[in-house]
Amino acid sequence: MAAINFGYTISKPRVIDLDRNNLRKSDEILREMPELQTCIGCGACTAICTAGNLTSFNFRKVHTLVRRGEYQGAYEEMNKCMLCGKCRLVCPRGINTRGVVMLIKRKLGDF
Amino acid sequence: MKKRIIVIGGGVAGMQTALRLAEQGLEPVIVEKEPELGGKLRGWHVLFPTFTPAEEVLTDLRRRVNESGIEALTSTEVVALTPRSVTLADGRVLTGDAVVLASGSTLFDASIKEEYGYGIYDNVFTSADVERMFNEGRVSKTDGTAPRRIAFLHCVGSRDEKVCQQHCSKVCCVTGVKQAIEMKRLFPEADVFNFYMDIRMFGPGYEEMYREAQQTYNIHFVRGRISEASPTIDGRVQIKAEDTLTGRPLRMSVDMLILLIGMRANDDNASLAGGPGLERARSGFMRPRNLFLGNIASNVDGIFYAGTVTAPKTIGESLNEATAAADAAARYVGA
Amino acid sequence: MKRRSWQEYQKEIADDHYYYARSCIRQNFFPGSEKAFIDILTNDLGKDLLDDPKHSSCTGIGYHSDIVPLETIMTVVARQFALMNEAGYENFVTSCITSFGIYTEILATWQEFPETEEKTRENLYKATGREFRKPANVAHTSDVMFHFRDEIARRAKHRLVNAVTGEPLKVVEHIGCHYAKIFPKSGIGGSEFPYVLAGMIESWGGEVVDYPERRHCCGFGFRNYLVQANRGYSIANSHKKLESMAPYKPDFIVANCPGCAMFLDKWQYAIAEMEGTTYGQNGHGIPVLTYEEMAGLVLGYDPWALGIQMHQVDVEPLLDKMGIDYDPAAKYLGRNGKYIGKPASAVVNCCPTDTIYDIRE
Amino acid sequence: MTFYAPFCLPFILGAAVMFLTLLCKWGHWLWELPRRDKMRLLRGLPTRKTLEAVGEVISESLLHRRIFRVNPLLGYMHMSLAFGWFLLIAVGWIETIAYLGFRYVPLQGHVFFKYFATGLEHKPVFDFLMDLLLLFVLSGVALAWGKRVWSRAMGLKRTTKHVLGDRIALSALWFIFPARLVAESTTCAIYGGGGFLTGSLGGWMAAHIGTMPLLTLESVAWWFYSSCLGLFFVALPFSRYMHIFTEIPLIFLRRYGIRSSEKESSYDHFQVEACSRCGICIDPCQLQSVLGINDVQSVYFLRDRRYHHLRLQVADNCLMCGRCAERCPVDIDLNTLRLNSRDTMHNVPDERRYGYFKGLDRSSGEGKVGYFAGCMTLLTPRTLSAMTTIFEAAGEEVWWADREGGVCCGRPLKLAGETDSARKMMKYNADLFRKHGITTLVTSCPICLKVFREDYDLPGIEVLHHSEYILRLIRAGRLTLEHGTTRYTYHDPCELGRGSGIYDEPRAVIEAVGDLLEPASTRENALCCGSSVANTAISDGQQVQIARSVAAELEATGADVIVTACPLCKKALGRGTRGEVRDLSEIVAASLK
Repeated sequence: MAAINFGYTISKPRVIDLDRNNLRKSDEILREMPELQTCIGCGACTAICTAGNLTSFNFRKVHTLVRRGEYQGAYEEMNKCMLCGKCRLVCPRGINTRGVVMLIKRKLGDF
Repeated sequence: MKKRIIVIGGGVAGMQTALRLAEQGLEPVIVEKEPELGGKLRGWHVLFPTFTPAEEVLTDLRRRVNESGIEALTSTEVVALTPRSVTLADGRVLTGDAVVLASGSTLFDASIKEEYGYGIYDNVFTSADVERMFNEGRVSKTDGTAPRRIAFLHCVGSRDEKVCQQHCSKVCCVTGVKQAIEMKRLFPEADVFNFYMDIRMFGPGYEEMYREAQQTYNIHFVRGRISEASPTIDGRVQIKAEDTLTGRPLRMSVDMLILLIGMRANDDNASLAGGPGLERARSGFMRPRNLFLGNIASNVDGIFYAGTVTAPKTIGESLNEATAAADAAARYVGA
Repeated sequence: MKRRSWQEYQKEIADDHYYYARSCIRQNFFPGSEKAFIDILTNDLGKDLLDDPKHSSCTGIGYHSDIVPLETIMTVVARQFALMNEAGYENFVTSCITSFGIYTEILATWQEFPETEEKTRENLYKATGREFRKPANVAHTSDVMFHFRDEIARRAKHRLVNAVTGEPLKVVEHIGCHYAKIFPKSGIGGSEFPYVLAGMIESWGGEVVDYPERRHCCGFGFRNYLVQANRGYSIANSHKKLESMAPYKPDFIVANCPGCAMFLDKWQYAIAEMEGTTYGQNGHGIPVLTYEEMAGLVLGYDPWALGIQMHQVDVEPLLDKMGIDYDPAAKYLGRNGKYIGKPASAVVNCCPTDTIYDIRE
Repeated sequence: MTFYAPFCLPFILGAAVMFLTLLCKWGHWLWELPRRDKMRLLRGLPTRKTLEAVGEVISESLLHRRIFRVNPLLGYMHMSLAFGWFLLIAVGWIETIAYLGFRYVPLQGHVFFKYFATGLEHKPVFDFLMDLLLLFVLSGVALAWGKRVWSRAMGLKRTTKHVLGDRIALSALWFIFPARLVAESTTCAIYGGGGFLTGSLGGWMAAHIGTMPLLTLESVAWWFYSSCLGLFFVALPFSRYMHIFTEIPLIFLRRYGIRSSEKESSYDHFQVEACSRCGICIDPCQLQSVLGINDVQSVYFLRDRRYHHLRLQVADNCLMCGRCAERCPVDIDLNTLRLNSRDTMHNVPDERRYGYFKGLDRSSGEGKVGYFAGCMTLLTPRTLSAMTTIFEAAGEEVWWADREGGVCCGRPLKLAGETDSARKMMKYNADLFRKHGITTLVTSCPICLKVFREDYDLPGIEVLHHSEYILRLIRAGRLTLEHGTTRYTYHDPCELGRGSGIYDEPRAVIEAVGDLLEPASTRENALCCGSSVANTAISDGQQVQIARSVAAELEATGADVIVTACPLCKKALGRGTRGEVRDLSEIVAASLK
């Protein structure tokens, strides 16, 4: 059946639907890096981030979305990171942020 | 003969403990390392949430201590203690029947967080500096002019693994809101921003004051931790944070950056604890015997705690604890 | 708790003598529905109702699309009231949810800001020479139908049950946003637990489906639909509702708002054509009725006379379930017996149009 | 005279398997070498390098000179086994010739000569010599047994945990020489002869054991000896003992200038299989000594890589501080091997990546001297302001590459294995440097320094660490400093010291402003601060633990101030001590007259 083009498409819902999202990868990531759960979302990592100041890359947002099972585009976003490690130096919760970047890329690389 | 109880520390907790002990007919002696009584409160301007002058509380406590004829050894440092004695830095040993440890806590040294530029750039201050400036009546930028934009940063030296301070210092949130209001009262034209991770308004009237700060004083609250500060060409301070609620990096230049410094455990807690075998929490503060039914008692009989020696506390809480600690000590010596 | 909380929101509904304000768009979308309302009220229930040809659009769509200014719409509304006064009525019933919202909002505005009412009186007088009194009672026509639900149930020829199994039909009810979301007190059951349609369904033997997105908007939203670039958002709302209700396998949807009945129906077609997804039990669409059509079927009206062939999704499976007789050959014959045209075959339709009698052949 | 007996079979088979496997492996590896490396090999053959390689083979593969430097007893143990065995073979060969003249003798004839030579007239010199050598080797075996029990005596706190294959080969090796002693002694007991060892033991046996049991024992002993040899030879190419033979071609190839790079190559096999798993790399590893992590050290990394079960957790968990490479007796390029393993595991080339670099230039100022603070330095503003002061004092016009935050130098990404993407950063920065026409590039970050020097193509631009630059300014008289009384201690950053060989300049600068106290581990042996960007596996808490241990050693010098020359080290040490930690530039700026 050829789909009809009405000149618009059904907007994708913005909702994070935890009933539908597959959290398997997210669980795997948290199992390997449990400290990621201690993030309090202060945003210091994102503020210091060079890539974040040059692009729309937002480390806090991307890893939070990944934890919620929203994997779409996370790999590409994480690829903006230069792994310089400033974020790790400012994280008040002592999260191994560089490790998080590599872990997420590794887990979501096949997406 | 009167039972003698040694109170280590002459801040609000120490003074209140001594007063309560004297009331009960015991003989307290205060040992204070500073040249005068008063502790941290001496540098403070007004107290949240009522804006009561700190001087008012301090003067009253000092007057009553004087009138009660309580013995106070100032400029005297304690190096060791047992339930029945304390050893002073000069080698003297004071003996008594019980000890109340009210030695308080230490303010976090903001220069350790180098990225905030305290001690490097002009116009970066700590909350303690601001209180002092208010007391001296000279609140201004370093060059003496009035600030037009002020930023407060919460949680400096609190909740920060990077400086090995995991605990929440509890009072800085409300201090930040209070100082923001004071600033706004003094400089109505100035824009005041508070950068926070969480705002913890736990006490009576605090949440109301927070609301007032937003509603009446138009103080801006940005949810994000400042990650670095750098000087601008005109001597201001540029700060960077993420506005986490919009998910975008934020930068701004301010005339004054005020760091709300937390409380940390005294360095000498470790050595004081060593002798009698007092337990300490991971944060370095003393650990009370029991957080519910014995929060002013230590794990050693005859040694009691009052005030911030066990954890960050407000002035009101310290005063209450002091009364409770004095009563417990009095019961212990059989008064 | 939920079953009873609607009772906190009750409103007064007049028992007789209604001044009837039609909807602009319903007469195009479901031309039989308003006729059915008048017939049911006057013929079946023996009530007095004036269908006044002089009244105009309330201009609500223009108002919500930022085209008609507030002062203008207030004057238009005042004129409707003046017409009602002139006709000797004081109970205003309106067929459209948006109109209902407009009347409620403007009456409330006049209440809060009397100077606006004064200004409106002045404007109306200047423009038309008319004066007006506010109605004693404003209700939506679904309120009136709700009011008489038990009486209708007593006269029912069919009930909302599966004629074969005797099981109650599962009905999704959808309330227009402007019915009670603006002023919860103006709707039966308020905005959270609206009961106006649910009451009818329960009285007539059906079972209300309480699904997670029950309160969500159908997506019409005026500017969201009227501007083509925004239609993706409009359809996404219906999509969300349909996704949410589908697991309950509803037998049909009933709505009390012109836009909702329209969009829950037509968007099923668009979704099926775009994505191939259908939500009905038979692999086609879920039939959508207006509450007048539902009442008409219950009272034994001829389905084609009610105009239910005008819906996008075929209603025949529902008619079969309820055990209602109908003449398939007469589906596309108008009231005058002339062929009215038919839609092209689509996935949501269960009855391929090719099998239906075509007068041209 | 026939040189065959049934018991020789295990030995013959074992030796055949071993030599065939060795030939296959080496042939394959050499064949797979990149063309460039093959050319290096061919060009190097007829040069002095070959002779130097022979010398190194003797001093390292036989004498184990480098292990002697670690611990003399350990060195003796390795030397007695390697050199002793070599001499046994060599002297044994001469012995055969002495007895039989120059004639063909099969391999087993040499090895089991004592067994076959019973009918010949004895030459006591050789009997004595061979027994002496056997004793030499046996002393090594005894030490090896002792090392299992008491490793500290040999300067090793921990020894390698071996895999099953290694254990089999090791057991076989341990029994080879005692078995040889018993076999030769029994033959001596029956036929007479033998030196002070085999002859004496044989005499004792002849006196105490009857002829029949002796004959049986002789057969059993030679069988056992031959089986031990055969088993060892079969296991050798597949166990750690592969190093015995692999180190030799490695030494030659290395002398010809062949190196491992950020991409895996066939040459890596020579390095990987040249590891003897001696375990010397375990003790210097701070992950082991401070954190008790004991499965990631170079010995285990090379083992896992060799047997193709290298896990990310092992490859990634390394500070790449280079302390182990500094001590490796085989001089394996451990950091580069780890790096190219990471490359294999993490590198995903992506052309579109970092498209946002295009047209980016956030630099400011103008001058022939460029200053690249480095990402981390932006978090140590004291260093920045000190550098500003120093530049001003020296009257230097400076182009600031990244004061507003720039593109990372690329080394952290490279160390994480994403080498292709790191190249994009390197190219961006190199272009930026060239565009602004600088002739000197100063950086405060040793991480940047190393990558600038090793991976950037910067013709006409001299790259300096700020310690070198400051020292130059001082020597040129452009900075006048006041010598104070403060006592400093200096922490060598890994990338600056072991990484770039800069040890003296920072020390000279410190001595220009105060007194320098050296910590216990210093220069090549300096500890790592623990926050290395090369490690993405350890947690924050573990980083602090390491920092505390390092800071404790620095504090133990009694210095007033800890000085370092790396922003990351400074941050890390600051967490480990309550004392003062300063960057080199800060103390210089504070001492300006």
